[in-house]
Order: sequence, then C-alpha cells, then structure tokens
Amino acid sequence: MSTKVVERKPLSAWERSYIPSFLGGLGVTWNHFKRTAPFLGNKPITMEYPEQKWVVPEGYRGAPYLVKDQEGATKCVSCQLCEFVCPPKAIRITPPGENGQPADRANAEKMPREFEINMLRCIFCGLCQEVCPEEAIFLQKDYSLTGTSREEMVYNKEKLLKLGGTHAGIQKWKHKLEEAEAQESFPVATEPQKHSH
Amino acid sequence: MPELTDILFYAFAGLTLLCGFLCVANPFSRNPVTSAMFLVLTIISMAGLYVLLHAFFLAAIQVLVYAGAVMVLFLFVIMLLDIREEERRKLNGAAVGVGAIAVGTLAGILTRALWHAEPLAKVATSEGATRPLGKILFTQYLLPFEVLSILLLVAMVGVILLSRKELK
Amino acid sequence: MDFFQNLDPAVQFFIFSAVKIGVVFGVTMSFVAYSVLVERKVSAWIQDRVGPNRTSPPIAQFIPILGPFLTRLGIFQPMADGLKFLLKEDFTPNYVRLAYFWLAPAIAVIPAFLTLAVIPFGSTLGNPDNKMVIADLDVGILYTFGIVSLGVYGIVLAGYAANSKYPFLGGIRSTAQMISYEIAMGMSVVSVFLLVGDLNLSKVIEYQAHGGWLVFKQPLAFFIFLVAAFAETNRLPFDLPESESELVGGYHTEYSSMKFALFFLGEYANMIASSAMMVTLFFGGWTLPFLGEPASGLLGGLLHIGIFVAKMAAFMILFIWVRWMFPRFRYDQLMDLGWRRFIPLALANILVTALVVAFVNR
Amino acid sequence: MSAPVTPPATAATQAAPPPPETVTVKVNGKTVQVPKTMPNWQGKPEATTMLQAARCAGVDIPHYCYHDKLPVAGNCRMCLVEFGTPMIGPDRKPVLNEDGSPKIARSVLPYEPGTPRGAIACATPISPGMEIYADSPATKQMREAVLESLLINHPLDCPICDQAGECKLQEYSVQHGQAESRFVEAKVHKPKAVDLGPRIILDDERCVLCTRCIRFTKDIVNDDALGIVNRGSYNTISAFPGKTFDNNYTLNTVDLCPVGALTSKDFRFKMRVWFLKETASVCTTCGTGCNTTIGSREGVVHRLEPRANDAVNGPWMCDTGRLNYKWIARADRLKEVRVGGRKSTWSTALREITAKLSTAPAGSVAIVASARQTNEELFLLKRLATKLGAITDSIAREGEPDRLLVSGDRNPNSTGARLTGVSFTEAGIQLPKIAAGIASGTIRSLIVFGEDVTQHGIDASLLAKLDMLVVSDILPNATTEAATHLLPGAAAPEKRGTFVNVKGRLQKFHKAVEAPGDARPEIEFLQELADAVAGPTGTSTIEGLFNRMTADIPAFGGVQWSAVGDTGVTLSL
Repeated sequence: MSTKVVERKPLSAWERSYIPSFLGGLGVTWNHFKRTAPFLGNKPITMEYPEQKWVVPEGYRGAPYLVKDQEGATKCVSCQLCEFVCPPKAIRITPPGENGQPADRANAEKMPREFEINMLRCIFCGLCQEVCPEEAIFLQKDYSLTGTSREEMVYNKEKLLKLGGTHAGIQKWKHKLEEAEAQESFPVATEPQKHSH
Repeated sequence: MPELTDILFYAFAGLTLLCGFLCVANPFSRNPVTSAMFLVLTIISMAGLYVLLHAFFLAAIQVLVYAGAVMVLFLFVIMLLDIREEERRKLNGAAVGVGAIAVGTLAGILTRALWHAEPLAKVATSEGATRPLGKILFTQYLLPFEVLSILLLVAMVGVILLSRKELK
Repeated sequence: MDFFQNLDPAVQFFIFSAVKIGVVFGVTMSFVAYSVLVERKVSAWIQDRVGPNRTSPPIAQFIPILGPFLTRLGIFQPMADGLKFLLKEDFTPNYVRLAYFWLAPAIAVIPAFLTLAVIPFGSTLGNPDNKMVIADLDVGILYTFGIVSLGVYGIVLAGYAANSKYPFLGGIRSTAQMISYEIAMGMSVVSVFLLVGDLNLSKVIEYQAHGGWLVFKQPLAFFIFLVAAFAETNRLPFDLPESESELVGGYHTEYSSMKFALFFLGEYANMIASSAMMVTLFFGGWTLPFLGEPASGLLGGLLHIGIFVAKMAAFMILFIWVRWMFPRFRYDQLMDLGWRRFIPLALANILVTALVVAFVNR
Repeated sequence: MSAPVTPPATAATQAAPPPPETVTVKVNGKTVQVPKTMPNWQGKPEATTMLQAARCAGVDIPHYCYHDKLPVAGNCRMCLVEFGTPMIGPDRKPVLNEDGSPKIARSVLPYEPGTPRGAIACATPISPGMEIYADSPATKQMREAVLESLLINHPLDCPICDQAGECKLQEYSVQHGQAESRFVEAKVHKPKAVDLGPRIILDDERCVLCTRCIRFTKDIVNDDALGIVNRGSYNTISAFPGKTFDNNYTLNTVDLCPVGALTSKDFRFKMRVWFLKETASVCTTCGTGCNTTIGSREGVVHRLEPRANDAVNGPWMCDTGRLNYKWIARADRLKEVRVGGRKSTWSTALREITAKLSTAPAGSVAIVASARQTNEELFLLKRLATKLGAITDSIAREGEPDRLLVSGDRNPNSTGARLTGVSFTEAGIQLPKIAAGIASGTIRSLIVFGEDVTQHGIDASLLAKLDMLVVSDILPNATTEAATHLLPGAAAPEKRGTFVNVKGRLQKFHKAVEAPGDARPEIEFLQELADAVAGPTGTSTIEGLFNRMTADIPAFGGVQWSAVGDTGVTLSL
C-alpha cells in the first residue's frame, strides 16, 4: 500500500489567532454543560453506580468460579490444566497427593485438596474455562470483587464452589460408572473395585 | 523608648547584613542555591529599608526586578549548570585582593556621600513618590537614564551575539 | 461602638486591620475550598458526569427534607478533601534537599495571600474612613507584581528540592514561563495606569466609577492580562510546569499530604488573587455602572462587597471553564505567544495609549 | 536424492567391530547406510530391524511394545509401516527401471494385490535395497486404524491420569490419530485402581497390553510376577496368584508403561508432570551412582526418575534409590547456623572457626569427612587438612549388593574420598586414632562433615573434651547436638558437584532446588574457610575448583569440567 500524503495546509492568520478554536471549545463545553448541569433541569445521564446496578450482558466474562454438578459434588478433578494455562498465574491448585481425600463423587478418584484463585491477579481472560476438560470452572457475572486485604482476595475452594453454584451438564464420571456397573458379568476373578458411593 | 520605625530599621539592617554575610560566606553550606536564596533575602530586607524611607516605588521595584526576576534567573542558571565546584573551591588570593580594593573604594565613596549628605528630614519624600520620581528621571537625570538604557541595550545585543552559534 | 470610637486612632486602625485581615483570609480560604468543589462540579457537567455527590457527615442525611439534598449537592466534599489532606501520610522521599523541601510549599502559598492585601474589595463599611482594603498602598500594583514574582520561588525550589528529574524539569519550565508572562502582564497594565494616572488601586476604581470600566477602554490590555494570568497561575492551557503527560506531576510529584495541599491551596489562592486583580483593574471593582459612589451605610458597604465577590466568582468560573476548552499548549508555542506576540502587542498598546493621553485626553 | 547418511555414533556402534558390515536402505526416500547387525536388548548383535534403520535415518517410528532394552514382542502393531523390496525377475536378477535403478516392489496382500501390506518395523529385519515408507498414506492409515483400535476401550480419563503429559497414547493420538472415535457401543470396563504391589497401582482400562512390564520383570529382574489373564477385550494385566509384585525394581514398570496403566503410588495425584522442572542428577543411595532426573516444582522435589546411561545403569534404577528423596523436605532439616547452641550468622561462625584454625598448632585438628560429599568439597577439606597437618578419614557404609544395580558400598563417593586423599584404602581405619587423640588431648578441634561420629567410636563424652567441634550436616543427630559450630549443609539435589562411583565413573550432578533456611551448599562456606586458612585457591566457581583438583590429583587425569558430559567419563584407576 502506498503512502498517502495528507496535505497540511498552513493556518490562516484568523486560525492562528486561536479565536476560532476558542469559540469551538466554548461551543463544545457549553453544549455538554447545558445538557448535564442539573440546575438547567437535566437528569444525570451517567449511571449512579451503587444505587443503579449494571445489567450484565449475556456472555460477559467476570470472575471465574468453580461449579458443582446436579448432585452438589465438586466437578473439578484437579487436572491442573487451568493452573498451567492461566496467563497471570492466578490459579493455584494443591493436588490431593498419594493419600489425599478421594473425590466427593463416584468414579472420578481425584479432586483438588485446595483450589485457590487470586482475584487480584486474575484478568478474567477465560482461558481456564476454555481449557477445562470437566466443565468445572466458568467465568460468571461478578465484576465487582472487593476485599480489605490481599489474603481476602485469594478465593479458596470452598468460597469458589459456593459462589459458583450448580452447573447442569453431562455427568461424565457418573455416566461411566453406570456403564461399568451395567456390565455385571466382567469375567475377572480379581476383587471388584469398590466405589464408595 | 525607641520608635517602631527604629526597631524595624535595625531589624531590617541586621537582616540585610546577616543575609549578605551568609550569602558570600555561609559556614554551614557551600551550596550555591543556598547562597542565592540568602541574596534574595538580602534584597527583600533592603526593600524593607526602602519602605522605612517611604520609597515605596523603589522597594517594589527592588523586589520585582531583583528578587522576582534577576535572582530567579540566577537560580535557573545555577540549577541548570548544577554547579558543584563552588562547594570545593579554595580562596583565590588575587580575587580577594581585587575584591578588597573594590569594597574599600565603594565604602569610601559611600562614606563620603553620607558625610556630605543633607539631613534626612530635609529630603521631602512625598506620599506616592512615583510621579516626582518619574519627573526627576525624565528631566534632571535624563542623560544618565538614557545612557543606562543604551548600556542595557548594548548588553542585550551582546548577549544575542554571543548566544548565536554560527557567529562564534 | 462608643468604646471603639473612644480608642486611640492607631489602636483603632490596628484592630480594624486585624479584623479585615482575618475576614479576608477566612473568606479566601473557604473560597478556595468551594472553588475546588465548583471546579469538580463544573468539570463533571462539561464531561456529562455528576461530580461529587456522596460525601457527607453521617448525621447530615437525617436532616428532614434538606438532608438528602445537601448530601447529593456535594457541599461537604471540601471538608472531606481537607481532612484527607491532613490525615494522609506525609511522605518525605530519601535524598531530597530537606530544608527547601519543607520551605517550598510555604513559599508557594504565602505570596498569593499577600497579594490580596492591596485589593479594594469594597468601598467603605459604616463610616467613610473604614476603607474596605487592608493596605491602601500608593504603589499597589507594583507591590502586587513584586509579590507575585516571588511566587515562582516556591515552584523552583520544589523542583530543585525533590532531587528528581520530573520536578526539576517542571521547576525550570515554570521559572521561564512565569518570568516571561510577568513581563507581558506588567506591560499590559502600564497603559491602564497611563489612563488613570496613579498606581493606587483605590484610585483605579475611583477612575472607573466615573469614567467607565477600563475593559472597554483597554480591551487589548485586558486580553493580555487575562491570558498572562492563566500562565501565571499555571492553569490550563498553560499548566506546563505540571503537565502530567510528560512530567508525571511536575514540581509536586514528590509531595504528599499537607505539603501537596499547600501547593494546591496556592494555585487556587493565586486564581482568586488574579480574579480580584482583573475585577479591580478592568471591571470596576466593587462598582456597577449605576452604583459608583462609596457606600454611606452598612448595607451599601455589604452590597459593594457582594458585587465584588460576584464579579470575582465569575472570573473563577471562567478559569475553570477555560480548562476544558483548550488543549495544553506546547512549550515553544507558549514561549512564542508570550515573547513574540504579547510583549510587542503590549508595547504597541502603551505607545498608542500614551499618544492618546498626550494629544487627545490632555 | 540426498547424500547417504552415516548412522549416529552411539555406544552400541562404537562397540561393534571396526569396519561394520553395512546395508544400504532407503527410509522415506533417503538413502542410508546402516550396520548389518545391531545390538539387541542384551547387547548381542542381531540383524538390524526396520525400526533401528529408520532411527539411523533420523525417522522415528511410533511404537508401544518395543523397547531398546527389552525382548521384542511385536504385539502392539503401532510400528506397522509400508515397505518395498527390490523386484526380482524370473531370471533371479533385479528388475531395473529405465534409468538403471532397481525397481521396487511394494509389499501387498498376496490375495489382494492392490492393498498394501504393512510389517511391524520393530521385528522385521532389513534387507539390502529395502525401502521403508514411514509416512506414506498407507502407513498413516495403518497407524490410524491401530490407534483407533487401541482406544476403543480406553476410558479417556486424562484429567485424572498421572501419565497425562508424558503419555504415548496422547502423543500418538495427536501425531498419528484421528480426531474422533467412531466407536458407539458401550466400552468394556475393566478394573480400575488395582493394587498391584506395594508401590504400584494398575488401571486396566488404560492398558494397551504392550507387555513391557511383564517382559521387564521376567527378563530383566528375573521375578516372573506379572502376566495377562482373560481373553479378547477382557485381557487384563495381573500379578500371578500367590505372587506379589514387590521386587526392588517395580517402579521401572511405571516408566516403561507407555500409557497410564501402571502408576506409582508415591507419585500418585501429587503433581502434573508438565509442571516439573527436570534436572540431571545422580542417585546418592549407593556406590553405583545411577543417573537420575529430578522432577521438582518451586523448590519441592516430587520424584526421581532414572536417566539412561549405558555405562552405569542403562535405563533402570532401583525403587530404594528412587524413593530416597523424601527426607530432603523433612521439617527437622538443619536450617540455621548455630554457634555454642545459639542461632548465629554465617559470617560470625566462619570468622570464629577461621580464627581458631589459623592459630591451631599442627596436629591438633582432625577432620571426619563423608563419602557422601562431592569431590570438590573433599578436595577443599583435604587442602585444609594439609595446611593444618590434620588426620582425616571418612566413614564406610556397607550393605547387601544385588545382581542388577545395587552396590554393596552405600556411599556414593567412596572412590572420590580415596582419590582426594581424605580416606585411605579402607574407609574408617583412622577413626580409632582420632578417638585416641581426642582422649589424650592432642586433638583439640574436630571438623565433622555429614556423619554422626557418635555411632563410629567417638562418643559424646569424647566430643565434650574438644575445644571446638565444627559440624556440617543436613539432618540433626547426636553429633550435631554436640557441635560448637553447626553449619547447615545442602542435600545433593540442592547443590552441584561430581561423584566418582565404585567403578571409577566420574559424574556431574546439578542443582534442582534451593537449600532451606540459612543452609548453604558446603562448597560455598568450605571455599571461604579454606581460602581464609590455607590461602586462596584463586577460583570461586565449582568449575574452576574442579579443574584445579583434576590438575592437582593425577588420578583424575586432568579432566576438564567441560569434558564431563551429563553421563560422565570413566577414570582409569
């Protein structure tokens, strides 16, 4: 693409006197003043935030929270993909470890011992939601996160699950378990696996 | 009991001398900015003395021209050049000698002038001395006034000439 | 009253002056506080916003009917601002030049108040001897210029003391800017005094009471004075010493808390002083075209003071409004305007006025 | 037509007799000369396979069941490739193309000549003129089909699988697989989380039945514990009834397992592998000096894995060594410098020790070093001892050897201690002399590094007689309790250095994590101490010190640090 040379005309004496720009500025500022100043009978045209709350549009990307499945169980299986993908490194997952607590729902074996999101670091980019293979984390509509200390802004698993609520979706692990249990006639004599639910 | 004007005179005079001394020989700081600031104080104290002499015009001009403009430019130059050698410089014998001669001569002239001066009461300084001052300047002292103007003009031309790079 | 009349005239003068000083100082301070509020409100309206409308003492909202209205008006905002300035941490960075660091804010604020001493803010109050001016100096205008010229030290020293490059650059800029515009400003009023024939500001008002406002006789002088006043008070479009887009915060970058507040105070006090000067020199001070005689009674005196304050407030609003009308000047444009346009114009104006005075008004 | 490529010089080809008989084959159109025979899993020469030939050409053929160090089984079918051989005419002479090059006949199904017939590259020997088409459309199609078949019953539970990130099934699915499964019936569900042995968990659903684990335990460890039971889709790996899979090499099957079927109980659900920082190190559990890779994240060691080094451990290591890392993170690690039992600083402690040692009369100092220390540290201690005229020794640590890797000498650097002159032909023979010296009062100061001397003949009552007892250690013991100057040291993963194993292999190891608290690698404060007492060495780096040491001590043969690669060099002792 060739460069387009924009000709810059020299200012005329009238323009150089600053008077036209002064009058222009006066006009612009007066028009705004006239339509905003309350004593000229105007109503505020901005939103009065704490009293009026913004209607969050569909698809808005707010704070990421963990969701539960229909039975109130943790969906997250501690695969740590979100921790890996998180650009500002806001997510920190403590895996259960070898003797960790088993998952609170059938068949998944694994759930995070601790799941922390530092909301001061989070940039609401949504990569965690994008990468999650379990549909366990979603960007929800919260945009006004406040706290009085840094520690308070690090949301732990409990808080995230509470804020996240329930998300209806396919229950992958439950489905697998049902399928396995349907196959009663598995021919192995070894001790069948107990599922504690 | 001394009059209020007397007390003020001694206060201003003392302040003038003290600040003048601190300007040239400050034992606590060799910072050129500090010297400049004391010079400003000297000038303002002298303006106070002029006020006591009812020379309001002179006082105002003193503050306006010297404290308000000349010294600010001094400060400007000091800060821009960031003069630090001054803090280390030793006394220069020749400079002290020449300085002493200059100060002595000036002191002689002033003493002589004071000696031959008419008593203060006889110099009638009317209220609002601006108009008489202007009249005197443009009649009696017209020549010195104009010569001074030309001197300033010459100085200005000189500065412009020196600061033009291509002329060297 | 009799007790007062019976006092020694010197003591009377002393007490009367002290009261005037106190009242002028108090009024100016509250004027500063509320001009900040007005600035915020007007700016907000110009930008389609609401402006401060929240701050109030906890009890204010319980006042019946009036309470919520008062709260929404934001009139308690200046108190909150002041309190905040007092309570914030006064932070002194390392490696500042401590003495000047402390001195600079004080120097910045004092000249603005000293200037007000010679402004006749009313005619008389009660008795014809009670002139509504703190110091009726014969060289009033020169005094003003002398004091104003000292104001630059506050900014220069602040820039120097902070020992940091942005304040330093701000200080240097402001030095050059203020000296340049002082010349234009001073030359513009010379023509005024050529007409009036006296430097006493009371005489200037007297002249205008009979001969019409000087703004009509000297529009060019007024224009130059007005623009120079913007430059002298470091207001937009001439706020180059603290232009945040290039100098962070200029000379007060390193200041916080009350020291910063003093600079702030100084700026608004300077605006008030400039407005007062403009009202006095060009807009007839306390007079109105049909109201030129010094007041004989208490009521008339108060009316004159009111007229003065109203005119001054109009100028304050002009100061605030202009802030949103112009983008900031470039530094070379600023200098060009000062030296190559205003000074020659002012000189020409003096010449023309002198010729008129010499040959026409004789 | 590219120029013939010579195979990369591996240890195996070096061992082969000089001019090796070569065969010319083409891999993906590139002509390569490959040796006619190559070492098999036992190192014996055997006809070169297509997989090995492809490797020589720099082409990687995907595989699950094949492993360099295991017998070939050929059951996963992943390495199927299309190939061709020179066509032989009815006259038993090669058929030529018009340009004179031999005509190649692609292998096809005999009964359906249009359909390509693949061969498993891992078990098919090459023949002269053979052409291997490792990325032809037919090969790709075969791979897709094999992967689809392997994934039919796979649970796809990567989110909870420890293997995710280093799983061949994942990798090959991405590289060679199809995007979607066409299998719509219910999957066969096999047992999950089966306790296969004390250190191993088996997830049968993830298994691709490559039998690497079975072959390893049978042919390498000689512990025939595993096998496949059931038929068809129900094939399952299992320990034989009455046998437990609990030999000292079980965890190698976790490394061997290309998928997530066998996982380590120790590493189970501990950390995702992609977070681990890998540092090349050497195992310190015995004198063999198996090469290891330390997996650590943010200063915490999560696992050790063997690092292949044919001169030392091959690709294996024992379970004992592999799990010998947990004490690094123990809470009672020595973390602070203590002088006279009080918390102090490094500068104070070193100043006091230097002052004391500088004025110590000759023979009044003894040094007990540890054969767990690096050569560089021992070298500095020896310098100190020479200056002070001190008696030195280290402490022997013996155990039962096994026939595979574990050495009877349980110190990682006994050879190094001998070479640097800290200990003598037999470690520990000077200890009674030191004990006697302390008892008689001729020895007034004792410096102990990394050993509990109260267990070796110098008991607490003797230690109490000393003027100064400088102890550097990692974990608290009776000697550290008695120390007048306690200097917290660093574990091997927290420092750098070299060891010499029992066979004279000089090996480097690197730092994976930081030492806790005030603890510092011994080399740092030893350097300060030795420089202050015995005069400067003129170098401040481990590299410089190493080069100085190899120049000073003839047995090291002047090896430069830069010449010691990550697999070490063998010294001629």
